[in-house]
Amino acid sequence: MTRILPKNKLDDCIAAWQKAGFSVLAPVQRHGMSSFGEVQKASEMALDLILTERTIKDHFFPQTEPLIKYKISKHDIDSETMTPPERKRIFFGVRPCDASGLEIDDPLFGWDYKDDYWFRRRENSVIVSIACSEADDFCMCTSVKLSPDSTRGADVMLRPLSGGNGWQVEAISERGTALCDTVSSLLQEETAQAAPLPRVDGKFDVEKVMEWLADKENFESRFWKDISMRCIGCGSCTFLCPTCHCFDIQDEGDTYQGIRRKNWDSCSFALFTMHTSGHNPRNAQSTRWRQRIMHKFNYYQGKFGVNSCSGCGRCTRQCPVDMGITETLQAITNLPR
Amino acid sequence: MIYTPFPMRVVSKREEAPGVRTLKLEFVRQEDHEFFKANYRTGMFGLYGLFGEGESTFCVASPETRKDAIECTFRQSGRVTSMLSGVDAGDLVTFRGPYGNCFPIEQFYGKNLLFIAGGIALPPTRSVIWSCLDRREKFGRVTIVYGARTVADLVYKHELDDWKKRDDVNLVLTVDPGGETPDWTDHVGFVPTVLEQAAPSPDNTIAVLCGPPIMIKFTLISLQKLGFDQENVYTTLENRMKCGVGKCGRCNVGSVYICKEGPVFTAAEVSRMPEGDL
Amino acid sequence: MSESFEPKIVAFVCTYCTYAGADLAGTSRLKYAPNVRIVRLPCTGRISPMFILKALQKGADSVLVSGCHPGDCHFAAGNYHARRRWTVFRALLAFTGIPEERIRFSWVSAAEGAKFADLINEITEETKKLGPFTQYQELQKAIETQSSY
Amino acid sequence: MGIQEQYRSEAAELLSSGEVKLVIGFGAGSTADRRRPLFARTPEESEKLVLDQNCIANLTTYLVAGGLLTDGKKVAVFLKPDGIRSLNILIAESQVKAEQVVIFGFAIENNEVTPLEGRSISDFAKLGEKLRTATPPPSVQEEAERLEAMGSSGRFEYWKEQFSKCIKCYACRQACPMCYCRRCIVDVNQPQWVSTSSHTLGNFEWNLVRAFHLAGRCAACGACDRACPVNIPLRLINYRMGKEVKEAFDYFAGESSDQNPVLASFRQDDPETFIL
Repeated sequence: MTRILPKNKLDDCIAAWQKAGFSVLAPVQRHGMSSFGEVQKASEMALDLILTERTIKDHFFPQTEPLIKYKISKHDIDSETMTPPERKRIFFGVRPCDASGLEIDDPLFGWDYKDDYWFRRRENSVIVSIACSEADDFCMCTSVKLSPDSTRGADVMLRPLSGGNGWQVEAISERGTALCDTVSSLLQEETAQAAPLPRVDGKFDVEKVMEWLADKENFESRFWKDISMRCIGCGSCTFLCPTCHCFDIQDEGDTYQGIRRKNWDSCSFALFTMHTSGHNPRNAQSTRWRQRIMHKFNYYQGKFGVNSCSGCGRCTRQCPVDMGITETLQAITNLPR
Repeated sequence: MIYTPFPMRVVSKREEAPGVRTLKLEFVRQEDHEFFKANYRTGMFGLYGLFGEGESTFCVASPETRKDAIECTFRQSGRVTSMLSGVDAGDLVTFRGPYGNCFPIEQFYGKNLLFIAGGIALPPTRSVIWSCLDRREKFGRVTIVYGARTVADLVYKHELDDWKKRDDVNLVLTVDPGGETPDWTDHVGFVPTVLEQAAPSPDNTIAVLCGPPIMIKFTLISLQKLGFDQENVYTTLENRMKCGVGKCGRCNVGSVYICKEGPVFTAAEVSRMPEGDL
Repeated sequence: MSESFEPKIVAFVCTYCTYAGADLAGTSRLKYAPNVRIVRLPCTGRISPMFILKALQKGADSVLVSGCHPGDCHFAAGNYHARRRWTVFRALLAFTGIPEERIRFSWVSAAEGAKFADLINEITEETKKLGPFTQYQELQKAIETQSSY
Repeated sequence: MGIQEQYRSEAAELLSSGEVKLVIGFGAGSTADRRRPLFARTPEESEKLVLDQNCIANLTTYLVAGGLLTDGKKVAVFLKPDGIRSLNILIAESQVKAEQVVIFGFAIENNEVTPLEGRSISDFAKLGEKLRTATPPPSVQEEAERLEAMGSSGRFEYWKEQFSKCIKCYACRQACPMCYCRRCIVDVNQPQWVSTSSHTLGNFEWNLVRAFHLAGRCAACGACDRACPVNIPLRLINYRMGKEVKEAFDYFAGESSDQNPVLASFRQDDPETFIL
């Protein structure tokens, strides 16, 4: 016997959660793009998508976020720190890769100095993951030691039933248990089989990759130039990545007032590391690609004990020149040793 | 909150060299000052800014022995430093920090000190120099080798005069060939060359080296020739920064975040970093 | 539209013709609507489309761009180049939904003080009829609040 | 011999004779129907060149990137008609020297790849004339007409929704062969003309500036549109700009390599119906 959430009870669930003060966000297809958006009804959800084009990272680390509002006069600064709204949110139908992405970024934003903009949103959010029932050519969660039903980062895990008319419910965290309690009357105890998980073939050997990356000799390897030659240096792989977290801080306004904002930035951009003097430590696109790979599979591991990749495959899926982490790591795996 | 800076009032502004200025800043709010006093150690850096322009990273040029105000020295080059150059006494600017690690000055007690600086990199060195000179009795011989492109480019000229007069400090000044004026009586030549001529003994000596990358590169070779161990040579690294607290992802050299694990490193630590990322 | 709405109009003008024309309007004691703010530039060829966008963002309800008549440009061909640019830029604004009625272009020579005064009056009247340009202003307002995320 | 084999062997010859230093073509991609840019530097590498109906990218982007042609040596490149148009524009704007580029021309019609005759840009003069009269893709034309019919506030709402998606990754700029500026206006910060933040207002700014800078310079290759990770229909704006310069100035970008760029030239009798 397992607890089941029947599909036809989803509307009631949403209503119950909203009554409990939550906003419900789910995969939606709007204005020609799939992302997480607020929904009122189950029919608005696009739960059949393998993966939304945008990640849920957007809702924890927005692409542009006001930090400080200021007014300037000659001898006075009037500034006001802006904080994210304390809004209780449920993310329903998150794929396991996206959910892991959040947990991967937690230590970074909490490292010594706590980034409240991130954590305030994290603390007020409940992640309800749904295990995948389909994968595409770009999915690679299994290669980074995750799986189509990994519970990492999830508060509640839903596993689709083989009939397709509901989900098995498993509360993972305390927050998840509490959430399930709010809709306990809608859940049913049944014996129902979960649908089989999709097969996601291993694409590279991450241990081998990490070993190769850790070898200092390889930092200046010709490999980096060859693999990244066609990179055009757009930031789409970083901006669509569920774990990429780099940002810029910019003041925007006129002579008298404005807002200091935290905006997404990307290690793919030449300007990212450019000194005022013109010196740029990462002057070539190949060095920037190396930074991205090294950061995800070497530096991050060294600092926080986890690789900064959850295997969603968006970097390859959306790349205008068909690059991405998969190809590079595959190539590293296959390098002669 | 994490990215909210302290308001600071400009006490004074000093022209150091063409395009180079020093600002002396005092805290507007007592609690900010207390925070700074409790946390600042020589070597740390801060983000100095102006609302409407942004923030720029440079060291705190004043030593931990003088925490009544913050001094910072910068060259006018980008958007923020250009606007900072325009402020006057009484104006308000912002400061975020102090961030980063520091010089382990207690470990220098009882040792001889060799300071080597080039051009605009005197300020970070100067903060260590004063940290030591203010506790002069704790250290052995103090040698300062400072060079700039031209006589005009030497910064902190009044302090150079002070140090020159002191008999417990050996000041070696130099300018690059062609940078001397008719009345220049000190050395002419590049810092590594002058350093080798001065030949300070590496015995029981700590070297603190700051300067542009090319100067650091050649001075390290000279120090090696003189017999200095890389573990006894300290230097500071600088990279573009936005957050200063290890989040924004741009300042790392290899796996090392300059903003958190730096900016102070021993030459040995620097040599372990990938050169292609510096 | 309520009577009290006083539109803000930004005029980007070249110094040699239209600015002189505006000057003439003033010295001739011609009365025209006080709603216009004049920004003087060396030549219409210098007027970047960015200026127009910024003016709209910062609260202009209409923008006027004005320079020398064809053939009269102080720099020989600045206004010819500008004319092509405006043609294209106007089409772009129209296509992206920024009402083209709010962006006006004119030739006003140094001798046409009366034309300048009439033009400003006319634009002011028409902008009053159009009402405030709220679309951009709302976007500006939206960025000043914490995102709903 | 099919066109793929023919071009492979020609590429190998050019490389082995030293006539060109590099062949920019297509290779197999990460899935069966994806093709990725391939750089062949040796005759052996040219064996990996693929040419089929999936080779849709415009490879002229690489000609202006990273000082590739600054050494004066020749490069061969696989180009569709839109690529040839962009090459014409780049030559007209003095960004590329015609003699440095060897063209492997091909066209894709009804999933068939056919070769285009000629190896030097001067061989394609007739193609420009043909393209000028070709009808734009009906889907683009119809969608643009639908927008035109909407009225200005409807259009504003439409673009507001579209631009609100923009994340300022600048993939549109990076993918575009015409965006070769060493420092793009959005990267200039003294003064900061275009806001770096990707809120809707800033996105309006960026997308309008981008479209304006490409007016009369766009070869309609669709690279920006395909590159956009958030599916903003940039093709519509580009189409509208192309239509404007054609109607107003009888100008078709990339028709030949000796055109005067439309916004850097003028005629005394240019239309000015809208000027008071």
